[in-house]
Amino acid sequence: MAVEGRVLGMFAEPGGAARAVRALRAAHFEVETAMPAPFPEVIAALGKPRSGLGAVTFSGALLGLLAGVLLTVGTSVAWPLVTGGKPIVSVPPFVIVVFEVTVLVGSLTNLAAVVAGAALGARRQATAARLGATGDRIAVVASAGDASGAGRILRESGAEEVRDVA
Amino acid sequence: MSDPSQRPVGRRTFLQVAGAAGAASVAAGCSPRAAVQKLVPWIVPPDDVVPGQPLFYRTLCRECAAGCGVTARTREGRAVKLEGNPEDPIGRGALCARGQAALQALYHPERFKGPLRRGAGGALAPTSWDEAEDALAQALAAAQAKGPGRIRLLTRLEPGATGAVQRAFMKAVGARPEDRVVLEPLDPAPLRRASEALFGRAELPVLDLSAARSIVSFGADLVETWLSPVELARQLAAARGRLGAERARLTWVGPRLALTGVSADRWIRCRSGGELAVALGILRALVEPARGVPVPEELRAVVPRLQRLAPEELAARAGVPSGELERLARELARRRPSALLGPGAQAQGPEATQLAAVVLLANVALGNVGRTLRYGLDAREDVPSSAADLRALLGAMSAGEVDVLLVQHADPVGTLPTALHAADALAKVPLVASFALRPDATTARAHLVLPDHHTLESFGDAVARDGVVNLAQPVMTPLADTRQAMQVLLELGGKLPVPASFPSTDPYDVVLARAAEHATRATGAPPADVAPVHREALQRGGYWWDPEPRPPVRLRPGAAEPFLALPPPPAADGALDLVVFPTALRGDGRGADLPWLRDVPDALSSVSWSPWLEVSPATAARLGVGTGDLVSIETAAGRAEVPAYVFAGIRDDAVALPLGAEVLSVLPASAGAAFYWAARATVARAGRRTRLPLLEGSPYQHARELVPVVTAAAPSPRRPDLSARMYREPDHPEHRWAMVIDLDRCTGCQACVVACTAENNVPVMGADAAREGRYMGWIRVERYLGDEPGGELDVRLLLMLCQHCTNAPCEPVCPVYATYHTPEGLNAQIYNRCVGTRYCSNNCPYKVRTFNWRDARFERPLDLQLNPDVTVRSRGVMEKCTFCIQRIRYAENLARDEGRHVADGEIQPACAQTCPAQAITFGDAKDPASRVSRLARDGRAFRALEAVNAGPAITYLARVRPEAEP
Amino acid sequence: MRRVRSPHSGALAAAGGALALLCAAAASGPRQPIAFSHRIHAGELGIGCTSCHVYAERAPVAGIPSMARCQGCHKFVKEDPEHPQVTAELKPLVEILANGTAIEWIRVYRVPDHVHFTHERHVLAGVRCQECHGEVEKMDVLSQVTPLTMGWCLGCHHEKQREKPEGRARLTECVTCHK
Amino acid sequence: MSATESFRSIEDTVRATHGRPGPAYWIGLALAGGVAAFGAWSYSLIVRTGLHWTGLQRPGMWGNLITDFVFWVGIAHSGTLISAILFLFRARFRTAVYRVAEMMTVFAVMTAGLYPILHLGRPWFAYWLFPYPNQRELWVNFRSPLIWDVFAISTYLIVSTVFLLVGVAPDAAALRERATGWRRRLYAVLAFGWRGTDEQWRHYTRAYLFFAAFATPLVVSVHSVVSWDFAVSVLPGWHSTLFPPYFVAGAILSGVAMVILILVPLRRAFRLEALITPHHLDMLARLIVLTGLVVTYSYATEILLALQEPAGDPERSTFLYRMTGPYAPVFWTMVLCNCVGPVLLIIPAVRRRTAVLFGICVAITVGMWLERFNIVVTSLSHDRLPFDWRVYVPTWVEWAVTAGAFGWFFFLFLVGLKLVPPVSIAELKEEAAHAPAGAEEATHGR
Repeated sequence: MAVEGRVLGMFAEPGGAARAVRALRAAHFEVETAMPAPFPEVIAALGKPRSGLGAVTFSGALLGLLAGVLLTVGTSVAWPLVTGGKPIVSVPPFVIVVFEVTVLVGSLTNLAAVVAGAALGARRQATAARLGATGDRIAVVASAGDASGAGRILRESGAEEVRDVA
Repeated sequence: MSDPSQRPVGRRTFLQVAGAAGAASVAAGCSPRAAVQKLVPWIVPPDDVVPGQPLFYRTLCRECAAGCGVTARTREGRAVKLEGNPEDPIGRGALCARGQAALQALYHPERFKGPLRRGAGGALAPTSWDEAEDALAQALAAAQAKGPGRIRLLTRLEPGATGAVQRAFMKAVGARPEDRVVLEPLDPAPLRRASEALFGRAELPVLDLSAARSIVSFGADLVETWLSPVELARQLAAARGRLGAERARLTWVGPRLALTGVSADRWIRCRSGGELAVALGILRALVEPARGVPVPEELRAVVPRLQRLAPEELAARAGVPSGELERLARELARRRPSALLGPGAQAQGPEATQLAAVVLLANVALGNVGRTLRYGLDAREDVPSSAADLRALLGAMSAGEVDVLLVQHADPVGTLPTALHAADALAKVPLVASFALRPDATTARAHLVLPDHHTLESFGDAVARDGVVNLAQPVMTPLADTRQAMQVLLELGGKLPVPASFPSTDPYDVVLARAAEHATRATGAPPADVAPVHREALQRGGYWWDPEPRPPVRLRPGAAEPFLALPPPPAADGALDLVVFPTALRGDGRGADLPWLRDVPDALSSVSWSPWLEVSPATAARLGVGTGDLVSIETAAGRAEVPAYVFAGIRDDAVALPLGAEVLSVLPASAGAAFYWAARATVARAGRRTRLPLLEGSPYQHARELVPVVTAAAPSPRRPDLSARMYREPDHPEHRWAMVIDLDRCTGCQACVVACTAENNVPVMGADAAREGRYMGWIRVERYLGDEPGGELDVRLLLMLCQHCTNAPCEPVCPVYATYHTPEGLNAQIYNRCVGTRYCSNNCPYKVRTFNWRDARFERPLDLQLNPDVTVRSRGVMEKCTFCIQRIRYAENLARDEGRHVADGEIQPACAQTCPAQAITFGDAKDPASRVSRLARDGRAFRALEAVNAGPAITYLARVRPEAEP
Repeated sequence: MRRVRSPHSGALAAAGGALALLCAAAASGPRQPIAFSHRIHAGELGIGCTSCHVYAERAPVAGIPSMARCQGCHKFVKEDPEHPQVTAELKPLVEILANGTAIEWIRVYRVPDHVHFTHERHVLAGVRCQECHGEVEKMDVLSQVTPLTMGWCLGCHHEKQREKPEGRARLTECVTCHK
Repeated sequence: MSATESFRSIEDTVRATHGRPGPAYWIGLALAGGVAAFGAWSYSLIVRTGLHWTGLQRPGMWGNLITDFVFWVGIAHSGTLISAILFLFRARFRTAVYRVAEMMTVFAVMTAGLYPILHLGRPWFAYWLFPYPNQRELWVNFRSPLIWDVFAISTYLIVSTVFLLVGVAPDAAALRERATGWRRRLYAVLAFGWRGTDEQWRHYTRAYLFFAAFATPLVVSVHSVVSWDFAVSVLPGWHSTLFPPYFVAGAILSGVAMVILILVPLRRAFRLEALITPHHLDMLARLIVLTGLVVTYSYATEILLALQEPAGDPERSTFLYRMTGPYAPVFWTMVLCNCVGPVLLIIPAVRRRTAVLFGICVAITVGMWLERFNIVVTSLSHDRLPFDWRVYVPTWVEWAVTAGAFGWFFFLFLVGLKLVPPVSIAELKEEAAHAPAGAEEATHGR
C-alpha cells in the first residue's frame, strides 16, 4: 500500500462528482464530500443510510405532547374554576393547545437536532468541511487508501482540480 | 340613635377616619404602592361606629313633596347609600330614582362651603356666619320698620318643622301670611281646587289603588311624578298583581305616552287638552240611564246638563273615535271600584281645575270617593301658593315694594317661565338672601348666600298626611361650614329689634317640641317625657298612626254645574300642540344637575344629558327631521332649540318637551308655576344636527319575540326545549342565587338603575361618553316600541342586567379567568385580574358588560359616597352586575356569626331593594320553597334569549295583556 | 419569620414573597412619629392585642387605638423618675395628648385596594395575630414580616381547605377577596 | 457554461440584492418607518389615557385592531403554505419564491402578534396570557380561544422563524465565504457551522422535511384557531362551523396576493427577473384563483344558509344587515375585490399582465382587510338585542395604528431584504445543476 493520504478533487458538475464518489467507493476509499446544494446524484452515490434525526424529532414531539397534556390538565385541576358550565378538563379545547405545544417542542427539537447534526457532520468530515465550502464547486475528499489512485479516479471523473491534502 | 350635637366626631376626625379606612379602592396592578401611607387614629372613638361595619340611620327624603322615609347606610361616619324605610307607610322600603340620587346633592362638588356675601365688586365672597346673620338682621330690622310686605319669604313646600319656623319667623318680623310664598312647580293644585269647589274642602285625596279594578289616568303620571309615585307604583302593582278578571285595568289618556301609559293596558290617544272632553264624555256616558249605573243622589241634578253634550262632539274635540269613550265607560261601569286620576302634575290653570273636577265627578258617579280616593287625610301642614300669589310677589318685587327676600330651596329664576321675568323682579330687591345648597340661577343674583344643611345633615320632620309624620335626623356631620336654615331663622329672630320669643335656636328642640303632639296622636295620650319617645321614633323613622275619621266629603249642591261646559275650541292655527312633561329622573328639574340623574337614560326616549323634543314619525317626516336634528320651538313667549327625538308614542299633532330650561323659555307668562297642556308651538327644522346621547339602537324587536306577553288565551310564553345537554350542569353545593323580574310590575321608573349606580360605584362618564355609546350602567331598561318600524305601537320593557348564566358564554372566552362561575351560581368578575380583551362582552348575548374606556373620576367630595365594599374599577377593565356580591357576603357573614342559615329574602341587591313596584325578587334557586323558586315556576315565566341556552339565573315573568272587553 | 405556605406554591412563592418584602419595608420597620414599642406593651406588660386594636374581632379593620385609649393609661404613666430615658421617650406622647391632636402613624401592613380583607373572619377562625403580623410582642419597632402577597394568602387558604374541604369552598374563591 | 459558473452567477445575482441601497430604498425605509412611528405615537395615546380614543363601544368591543390582527395572520399564511406545503408536494415553482414568502410570514406574524396585545385594555398585563408559574398560583384558561391564539401565534412565529433560518443556513454559509466585517459575523452565526458536507446535508434534508411536515398542519391550525376566536362564540355572524376552511382559504388568498405585491417590485428593483420569472407569478396567480373561488363559495354558503332562516332569526338579520345596512359599502367592496378579482385571473391574458395582476392583488389585499372588518364589526354591531345595536366607526387613532402595521411590516421587510438572501441560493443551485437551460437564463438575463 502506498502512502496514506487524503486527496481533494473539486468538481464543477454534480454528475462528475457522483461518478467520482461511486468509483472511489468501489475502490474502497473513504469518501467525504462538500457541496453547495444537496445534489441528489451525489447523495445517492454516497449510498449512506437515511439520517436518524427523525427519532430525535419524534421524541421531541412526544415530549411536547406530554408537556401540553400536563400543562392543560394539570393547571386546570390545580385550581378548578368553572367557566361556561364546561367540565374542568375540557378535552376539545385542550387538544388544540396540546397540538400546538407538540408542534412547538417537536420543531425546536428538530432545530436542535439539525444544529447538532451540522456540528457532528463538520467534525466527522473535517477535511471536506475545511476545504470544500466554496459555494460554487463540489469537493470530494478521498482518504484511507492510495492517494495517487484516488487522484486518478478524481481526475478521470472530471475534477477540475485535484490535490493532496493533509 | 345618636344625637350629632353630642357626637364627638368632629368634621376633622371624620375626614381622618375616612382617610384611614382607605375609602376608595382602585383595581390596579398587584404590587402595593410604595408611597407612605399615614394612619391617623380617632382622638376619642365614637361609640356606635365600628370601622368597616355599616351603621343605619332612619331619616327622610325631601326630593319631592311625597315625604318618603329613608334608611341611610353610613360607613365610617359618611352616608354611602340611601334606601327606603321599610316601616314607613308611604315608601315601605322603596325609594325612587330621585330619592336615591339625594346623596349626590349631599356630596355635590359645587356645594357652598360656607356663607357668602356679595362684595362691592359684585362677586360672592366668603364671610362668617355672624357677619352674614348680622347683615341680614339689620336689613330685616330696617325693612320691618317700613311696615308689612317689605319682607318676603319664597320657599319650597315645607310640610314640617321648617315650615312652622318659617311661619313663626315671618310673624315675628311682622309679615302677613301671604308674604310667605310657597313655590312647588309640580304642585297638584287643580286637585285641591276641584275638591274645594265640589266638596268645600281644599284637600288632596289619599289614594288606595290596590282595591281598584279599573284605573284611568288623565295624564297623571303616577309612577313617575304624580302625588306620591313610590306609593302609587306599589299600589298599582298590587292592583294588577291579582291576575285574571280581578286584575285592574289601567287606561292612559293623553297625547303622549308617559311611563304610566307604558304600564297601561289601553291608551286613549286624545289630543293635547282633549283629556277634558274624554272625561266629560265618560261622565256623560256613565250617567246614561241605560247604563244601569245607579247615579248617586247628588249627581242627579246634573244629568240633564250632561246629556246636552253631544258624544260625537266630545269625541271630536278629544280627537278619538267616539266608540272608545263608550267602551271605557262600559268598562268602568262594570269594573268597580275604580279610580279616575288626573290631571298630571305639570297641568295648572283653570282648564286643569275643570278636568280635575270632571274626573272627581266621575269618581263620585262611580262611588269611588271614600273607597279608592279617600278625602280627609290631607294634613295641610303646608300648602303651595297659587300662581296668582306668585305673580303678586313678583309684581311687588318689580315695583320695589320688597326690601328683603329670603329664598329657601326655591329657584324662581331657574324654575319659572322666563316670561315671568323673575330675574328682573329679583334685581329690584335690595337684599336677596338664599339658603341654597349649591349655586343656581337665583344665588347668582343673591346678595347673601346662607347655605343650608342637606336633609341628611339636618333635623326635621315632614307631615306627609294625617297619620304619617316622618322624621329627619343628621346621618353624618356636615361636610362644610353650613348651617341649617331653620336655625338661621331662629337666630335671626333673636337679633330683631324686638327679639322673637323662640324657646331655642336648636332645630332638634323645635322638632322635639313638635314631637309631643305627634306622639300624643300616635299613642293616644300625651307622653310624660317626650325625649325617650322621640328617640324611639327617630330609630323607627317617624310617628305613624291610624287617623280618626273625619266626616266624609259630600258634593255641594250646584257645585258641579260650572265644570260641565266644554270650553271653546282653541284656534286651529296649524301649529302643533306643545306637551310639557316631567320625568321620573328630572322631576321638576331641581335635581337635573345631579350626575346620576343626568347619566341615566330616560326610560322612554333613552336620552341622557340632553333635552329632547318628541316628534312622531309622521310629523318628523313632514318637518324633514330625524333623531338628533335640532328643531326650533316657538311660542308667543319665546323660542328654544332642542334636538328632535322621533318617537312613535306621541300623536302626530303634538310635540313633547321634558321639563327643563328649554321649556321655561317657551312657556307663556300665564303658565304660572308650570304649564297647562293646551299650548301651541311652531316647530321647524333648525338645520343643524347634534349627536344625541342615546342608549337605544333599534326600538323594534325585529320579529325576535324578545319580550313576550301573555294573555288569557296563551297564559305562558313559548319556551324552547333545552333538555339536551352536552355537559353535566355545574354543581351549586350550597346556594344558587337567582332573580325573578316581574315585567308586569316593572314600570320602567329607573329607581333600580340609580340604586345600582349608588351601591356599586358605577362611574358617571358624562355626555360625550353617552354619545359614544359608553354608558356604564350595570342595569338598563330596554324599551321596545313594536315589532318592526312602522308597525303597531306595542311598548314592552325589558330590564336588562347580568343574567349570571349557568353556561355563561362570557366565562370560557376569558383567557385569564377574570370571570368565572362561582359555586354559588354567580358570574364573578375579578377586576384586578382583567386584562381587557373585551371578548366576554362580545360573547355576552345580553350585552350587560361595560368596559372602562377611561379612568373614572369621582370629583371630591363625591368620592366620599363611594361604597368601600366595592372596588372602584380602573380603566381597561370590564365590569358588570355582581348581584351585589358585597351584600350577599354581608348577609352570609352575619348569618354565620349568628350561627344560622341565610333567610329567604334577607339578601336584597340594591335594585330589588329599592323597586317601588317590588318587581324584582332575589333569592336562592336551590331552595324550592324560596320566593324566587316559587315565582320562577309561574306560568308567565320565560328567560331572555332562552334559545341561546346560556342558562340565565334571571327569570322574567311576562306582562299580562288583558283580553279585549266587549 | 413565620410563613405559612402550601407545599406546592413552592420556591416561587418564596421568591415572590421575598421580593415583596424588599419592596414594602426593609427588615426594620419605618420610623414612627413616637418611639412606641410593641415589645413593652404587648410583651413586657402583657396587654392583649385586642385591648388596643379593638375592632379586630368584629370588623374588617383591627383599628388603630384612639388617643383616648392611649390617654387611659398615659394619664398616669407620664414619666419615670428613675429612668430619664423613658421620660424623654414619653415626652412626645404626653405633648400630643395634652394638645388633643393625633399621632400620625406610618402604615406598616397594607393590602392593595382591590383586596377586601377582613380581620373579623380571620380572628374568628382562630388565626393568631402572630401568624400574619409576626411576634409583635418581641418587636420594638414594628416591621412587616409577611409578604401579604396573594400566593402567601393562598398558602394558608389552600391548606385549610385541604384539611376540611366541606363548606370551605369560599376559601379559594376569587370573589371572597376580590369584589 | 459550467455549473460552477451558473452557481457563481446565481450567487452574484443574489448577493447584489445586499449591495449598497439606493435612494429609493432609503425613501421606502423612511416612509415605512415614519408610518410605523406615527402609528406607535397614536397608540401611545391609548396607553396614556385609555381606549376611549377608539370608536369602540357596546356592543362592538372589537374593531380595527382585531381586524388588523386577523388580516396580518392571514398574510402570514401563504409563506408557510408556499414553503412547506409546496415542498411536500414537490412543486418546482416554489424554489424561486419561497424565501420571500417565508420572510413575509415571519414579519407578518410579528405584526399580527402585536395587535391583540395593543387592543388590550391593560396591555401592560399582556404577559398574564402566558402560562408561567407565579406566586399567585394563577394559570390561564385553556378553554379560551384567546389562549389558543396565544399558543398558535407564538408557535407559528417560532416555527416559521426557525423554518426560515434553517433554510437560510446553507445560503448564509455561501455568503459567509465572501462577506467581510459584521456581515461575515452575522452569516457565520446564521450558518450555524454549515460546511455543506454530505453528512450535514444528510441530516439537513431530513430535518427540512420534518419542518415542512410540522409546518403544514400548523399553518392550517393557526388560521383555524384564529377563526375559532369567532366561530366558538355565540354571536350571530361569528358562530359558524364554516369558519376554519373559510379563514384558511382567505388567509392564503390574501397571503399570496401580498407575495405577488412584494415580488413584482422586488424582481425589478433587484434585477431578479432571471430567478423570479413570469412563470412563477403565473403559478401564484393560479393559487389566487383557487383560493379566491373557495372564498367566494364560502361567502355564498354563509349567506344562503342564513337567508334560509325564518324572519326574526338573528343570523339572517345579521347577513341582511351586512348586505343592506350602513356597512353595505364595505360588504360589496369586499365581494368585488375578493370574488370578482380572482375570477378575472382565470383568463390567462389577464393574469400574465404584471400590471393587471398587481392591481388585482392590491384589490384583494384591500378586500381581505375589509372581509375581516366585515366579519368582526358588522356581527358585533348587530347582535341579539336590537336595543343595543350601534354602528362602529373607527377613529383616526385606529386608522393610524392600522396604517402603522403596514409601516412596521414593510420596515421589517426592507431591513430583512438587506440581511437575508431573498431567494434560496442552495435550492437554485440545485435546480441550476439539473436545468442548464434555467442556468443559462440566470446568467444571461432575458
